[in-house]
Amino acid sequence: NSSSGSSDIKVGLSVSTLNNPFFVQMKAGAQAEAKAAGVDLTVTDAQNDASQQANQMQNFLSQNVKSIIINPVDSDAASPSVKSANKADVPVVAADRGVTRGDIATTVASDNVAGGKLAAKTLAQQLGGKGTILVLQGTAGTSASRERGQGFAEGLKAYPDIKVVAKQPADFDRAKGLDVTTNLLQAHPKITGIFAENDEMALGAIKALGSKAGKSVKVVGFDGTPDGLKAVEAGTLAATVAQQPKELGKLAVKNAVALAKGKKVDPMVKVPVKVVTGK
Amino acid sequence: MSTQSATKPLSVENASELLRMEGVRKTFPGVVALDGVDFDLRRGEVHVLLGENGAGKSTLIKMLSGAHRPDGGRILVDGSPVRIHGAQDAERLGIATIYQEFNLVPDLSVAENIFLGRQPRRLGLIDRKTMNARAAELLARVGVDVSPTDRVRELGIARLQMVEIAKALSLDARVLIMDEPTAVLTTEEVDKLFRIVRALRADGVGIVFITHHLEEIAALGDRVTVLRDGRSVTQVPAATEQDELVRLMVGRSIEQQYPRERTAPAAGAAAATPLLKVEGLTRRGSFQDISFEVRAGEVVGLAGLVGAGRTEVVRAIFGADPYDSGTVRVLGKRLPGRDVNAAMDAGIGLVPEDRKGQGLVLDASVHENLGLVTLRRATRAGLVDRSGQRRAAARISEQLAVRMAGLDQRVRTLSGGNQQKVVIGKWLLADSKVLILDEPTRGIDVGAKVEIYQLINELTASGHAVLMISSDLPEVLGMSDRVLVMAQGRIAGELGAQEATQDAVMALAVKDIKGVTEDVKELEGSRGH
Amino acid sequence: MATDTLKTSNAHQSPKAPGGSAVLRRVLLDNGALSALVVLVGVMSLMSGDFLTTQNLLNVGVQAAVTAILAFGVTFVIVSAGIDLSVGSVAALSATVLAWSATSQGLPVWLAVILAVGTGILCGLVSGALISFGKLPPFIATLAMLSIGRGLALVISQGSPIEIPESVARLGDTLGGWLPVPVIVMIAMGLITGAVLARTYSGRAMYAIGGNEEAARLSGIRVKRQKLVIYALSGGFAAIAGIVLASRLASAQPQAAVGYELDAIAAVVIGGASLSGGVGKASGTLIGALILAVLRNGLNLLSVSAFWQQVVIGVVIALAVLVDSLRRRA
Amino acid sequence: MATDTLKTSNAHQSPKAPGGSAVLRRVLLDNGALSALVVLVGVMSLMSGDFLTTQNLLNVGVQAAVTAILAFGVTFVIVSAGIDLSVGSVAALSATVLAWSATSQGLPVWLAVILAVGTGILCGLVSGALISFGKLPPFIATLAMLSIGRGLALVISQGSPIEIPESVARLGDTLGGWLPVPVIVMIAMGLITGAVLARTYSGRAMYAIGGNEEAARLSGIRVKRQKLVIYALSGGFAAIAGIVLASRLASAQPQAAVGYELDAIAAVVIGGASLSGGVGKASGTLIGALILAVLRNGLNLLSVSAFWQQVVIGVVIALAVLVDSLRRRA
Ligand SMILES: Nc1ncnc2c1ncn2[C@@H]1O[C@H](COP(=O)(O)OP(=O)(O)OP(=O)(O)O)[C@@H](O)[C@H]1O
Ligand SMILES: Nc1ncnc2c1ncn2[C@@H]1O[C@H](COP(=O)(O)OP(=O)(O)OP(=O)(O)O)[C@@H](O)[C@H]1O
Ligand SMILES: [Mg+2]
Ligand SMILES: [Mg+2]
Repeated sequence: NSSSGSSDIKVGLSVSTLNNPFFVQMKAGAQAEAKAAGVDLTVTDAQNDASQQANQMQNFLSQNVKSIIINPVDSDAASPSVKSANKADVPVVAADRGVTRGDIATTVASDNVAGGKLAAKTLAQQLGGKGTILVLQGTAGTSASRERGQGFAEGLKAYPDIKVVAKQPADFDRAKGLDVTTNLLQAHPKITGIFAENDEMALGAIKALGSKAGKSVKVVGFDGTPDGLKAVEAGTLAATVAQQPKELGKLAVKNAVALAKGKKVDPMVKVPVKVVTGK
Repeated sequence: MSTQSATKPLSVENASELLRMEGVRKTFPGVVALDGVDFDLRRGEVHVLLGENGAGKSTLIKMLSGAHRPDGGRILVDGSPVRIHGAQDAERLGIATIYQEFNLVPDLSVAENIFLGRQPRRLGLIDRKTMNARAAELLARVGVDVSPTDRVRELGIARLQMVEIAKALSLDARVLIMDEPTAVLTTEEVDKLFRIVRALRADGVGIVFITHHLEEIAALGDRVTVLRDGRSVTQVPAATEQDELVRLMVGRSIEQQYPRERTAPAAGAAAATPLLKVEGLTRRGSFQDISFEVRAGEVVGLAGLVGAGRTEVVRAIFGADPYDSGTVRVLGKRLPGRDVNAAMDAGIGLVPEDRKGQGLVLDASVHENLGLVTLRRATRAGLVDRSGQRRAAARISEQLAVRMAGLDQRVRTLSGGNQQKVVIGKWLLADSKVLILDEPTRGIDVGAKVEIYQLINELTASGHAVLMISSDLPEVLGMSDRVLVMAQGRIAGELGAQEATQDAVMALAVKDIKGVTEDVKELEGSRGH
Repeated sequence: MATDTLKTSNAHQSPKAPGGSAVLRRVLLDNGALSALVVLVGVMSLMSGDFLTTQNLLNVGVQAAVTAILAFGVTFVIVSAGIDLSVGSVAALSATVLAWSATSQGLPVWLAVILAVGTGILCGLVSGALISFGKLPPFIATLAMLSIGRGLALVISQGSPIEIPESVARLGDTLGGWLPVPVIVMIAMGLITGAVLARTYSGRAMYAIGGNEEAARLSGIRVKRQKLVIYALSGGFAAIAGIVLASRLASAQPQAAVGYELDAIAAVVIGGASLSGGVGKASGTLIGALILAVLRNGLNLLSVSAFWQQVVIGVVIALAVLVDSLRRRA
Repeated sequence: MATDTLKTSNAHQSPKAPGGSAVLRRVLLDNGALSALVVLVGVMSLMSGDFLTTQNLLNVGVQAAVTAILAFGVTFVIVSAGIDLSVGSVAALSATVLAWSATSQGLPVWLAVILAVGTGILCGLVSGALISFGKLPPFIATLAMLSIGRGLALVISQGSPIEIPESVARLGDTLGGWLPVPVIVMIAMGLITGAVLARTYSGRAMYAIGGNEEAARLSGIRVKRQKLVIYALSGGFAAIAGIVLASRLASAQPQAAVGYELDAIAAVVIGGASLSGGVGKASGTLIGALILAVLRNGLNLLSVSAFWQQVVIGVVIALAVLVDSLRRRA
């Protein structure tokens, strides 16, 4: 059936969560590409639950999909699922995050750790190399929070004059970002910068800062969501480390379709991250 | 310690003494329930505890069963002081208790309730076979027709009482405490119970017996201790005259136990409008072809044995349960089935037999409970007239002499008889045209009963009517203008006030109505589930 | 039913001592959780100098607002021996409806607000109907609504936040430059809750239904109809909480308020209500919500590490209620 | 007390109808949720050709396993009229302890497993003690434990997943190449649950406590001690569920099983238990867990859009229990 239209090619995409506009956009990119390529794309939402993702991977295999895109909830936890897909001879594309073990045909990702470093550098530049800052962490124990936090900490080592005065979790949530920042401002009214591990929390922080946002306090976010980009334009968000989720989704599907058709692909596809700043 | 030396001379030092309580005190927030009570029990006697509602009888026996701990005083068993801190302690001392309120688990089987916490085991696992067999024996001994595997939830209140008795017997105790076991039983069951109690007494068991039915005292008892306001006022032999017992208990004598004032003379009765007219009411497996009417100014009694279906008929009339066919009319207007509000709007009220399950919101105050039925009437533009409700509650509780710390006391902490007064009170406030009373005076002391009868008289005098179910036959006979007798889900006959005697009613109640046998079979078959 | 007579009995314990401290003691005894809150505030003030400032206390108020408003609605449900797991989702759905109809569909703001509150009430009515007429356990009916509400919020918004109109966003601001509107809304909703529970027919019916549903039915209370009212109220309150939340963020998030149902129920229970029904007060619920907010605020001020934070929250919740339960026995 | 004569009338309504189909009917009637499951499986088979294959049904079994094992533990709690919100967190904590002690600390695997199960039991004991001795409402005690367990899992793992030893990971595999071990564990735990509930002293005490705690106490059942047993069992089951979960993922995740408590409770309630206690069976719980698993599996197979999926899940859960409740009335 390689000759006739590819409409009977089924591809599965397991998204880690649609709780986050970033992945919603990734999904949108993937769906657009699938439509263009005329393949049947099934999207499932693992709701940030590794075992639900394992279930969905199993279900893809029952549906006889030709290839699978996994956007792992967790890189380790995805390994057994990938192995069973390998056993069933279904090629797997990893999107956004890698998978620790098992044969991944290609990984399409933008690097969270590198992004974190970039965020540190950007914030340092905005602050002129010195200042006191807050860090808003994502949900404790999630890989995104871990990797971005790690990258940021590493990146900050180059700037000894920047001090992190408080580091508190706000669960990637805008409302919590607002509350936590409000509280931290009581204890640390003099801060000059905030790094938030995603744009949602950054937008919450900006709300908490009010008129100070973008003036006396520089906020750097992560993801480059539409709302985030708008805030950058408005000058309240100093910068965001923009991944290109749509592009990421698109490339993942492109590769998955190629694999389904038996073509060879590069084992590593990098989607560039770029820092978006106002000026 | 008690200063009541009056009781001392009577409590002879006796080798056969099982148990003694000296100067026992218990206070609850706002109430002194027991204020230095002395009590003793001998082997092979039935010691009756007598007192008004709220006098402290139940509280006293709860000290023995481990449900409450005394604040002061001592308890001696076999002459040595003991501490009873829980049900286990009581069980070890050989004390078994039948509480005034049932303590059964609704979704467990009868057998399991009987052996609750003491189920026979084999290899560590529950041995159901043995348990059911032993339960069947006990049930046969108390003479109740329930199967060990029946779920308790499905039993009527009289059967629950019999299961409680079987449960207490299963302990083979030396001391058996019975708190108003006869309140919900009909004459027949009471006889069965008395036979059992006498046999136990002959075996040397000491029995503490609480009752508000004075005629039972002479029939069963040996000694009587009278409690008043948390104090033991005196101890007298059981053969004491009833009038004297009443005087000791209430502090005054009662002229007439059933002061029924018949408002409508026999001639006018026929002319009076039927307020309630029931025709051909039937629910398969429960009751068949029930027809009768209740006229203004009348008290109609509904008599019958346990399980005759009286409760089910009145619940159907009130709309609490569905029925299959037949009609219920109030003042000629037909009521829809299964609609409590329609029945209430038409002027019917029902005081249910199960006060805890159906009558009271136990954790709410006396005031809230009394105002429940009239809540809607007390509402203007969505807001409840709370002070008006409070005034009404204060009035009715005074009339019924509810013994309480105040209107804000939780109903759960009232004595059993006082709880019953609250159930009746809330319906008296509702001013229903036809008030149905199901076992209204269950657990109520003689003094308060008369008050309730007076209120019934006032109701009928003002043109209302009362339909009264009672297992207390003298009460039915004493208060009714007419008596309907039910047997096996049918009306077996009707008796006028003059012809209604104990024997006439009983003859109808045990009558095997022709054609009923099939229904009975059906009933039995359905019970298999 | 009402009057929490558990406490009545306590109130009788000191029949004398009419002095000055007696009043305070009475208040503390009367409202169990209050002592826990007082202790918590005391400890936080000692541990962090930033805690006991007017501004911070106002912040705590703002941060308690959404939980408190949700919890007020849930109080009706819990008093009547039900449970409502759907309030977080319903809040998100209502806010999404508001933003979508005003921003994407261009409806006038007042209409959008009515639509949003109507959505909340409708969700509540559906849960209520499933419970009274479908005889579903409240847990299941509202769990289903939790899932449905969240799903619909995602469907309507296509998974992305939607901006809300400027005029609604002003609800998240302050009045006169210092008094936060969410706090005012919270207090207003609290007063309404208190009045409904204590003074209205429906409120009294809630206590009766929660205390003994069968007795309530046989006393002529239309239990099914009242349950519709109860869940509709809860849904309406959830909608208002959702609007307040969205106004603070200036946007409606389909994934907002995830898991808030547990916070709301916890606030009600910490405030002295019983999940088996028949007891509960608006004042208790407010205190419960404040305890949770003080706790989170304090942990931020103290910069407790992210990993330990959850441990501390758990321990303090247990301790707070323990204080109450021990005090009640003492 | 009880007597609730409401239900009496139902039990008496279908006195006849013996015959052959009666057995099936009896089974369906006896186990309410079963009919809902049968209907659901039927619909799914019609709508998706991939559903009714051996492999897929085994998948459903595996996917139900963790929820079912958690739910078995929760069954004890719910039968005794309690609630346990902590099972998801305790599962994650136990798995983390296992992985940490075996992988990071180098303990022998058997010891690590004992340690993990011991952790679960300990968590249960703490909740149980708070409930029986501290008189905390079960909702609050286990909500606190939810928070504490999750926090400790994060602290121990420092927020990162930890690999689990190869020998434990094999638990996630199949026996003889086709029979998944999680399914075997699930069935074994189900049988244990059934036996405990029906045949042991503690099991019967659970029904008694749930049905009428006062009666249980006055009948000499040591209610406090039994509550410790009940919550310890729930904690132990949660630990086993955590180990099965980790074995499937080949790693212990501190953020695993978030929100599973609601699924577990839903499974128990869908299976016919009542949150007010006294009723519930292991078989019902298993069916409840299977209903949830079939639903999620089927929606994946049908490729329902992610946003609509939650709506559909909610609707089907409500319908499933509605079928049961209507059938019971018919
Ligand atoms: N737990 C409690 N809290 C507060 N008061 C209580 C409690 N238990 C009993 N009382 C009060 O103690 C008094 C004695 O009650 P008790 O139940 O012993 O009466 P009784 O003699 O058994 O009455 P009855 O004939 O009505 O059963 C009553 O005033 C009652 O309100
Ligand atoms: N032998 C039996 N075994 C089990 N349940 C029974 C039996 N007989 C009757 N019942 C059920 O018990 C319930 C009520 O019984 P109850 O003894 O109260 O009958 P009643 O005549 O309505 O009451 P009473 O005449 O004592 O006021 C009814 O639902 C009835 O169906
Ligand atoms: Mg009594
Ligand atoms: Mg009866």
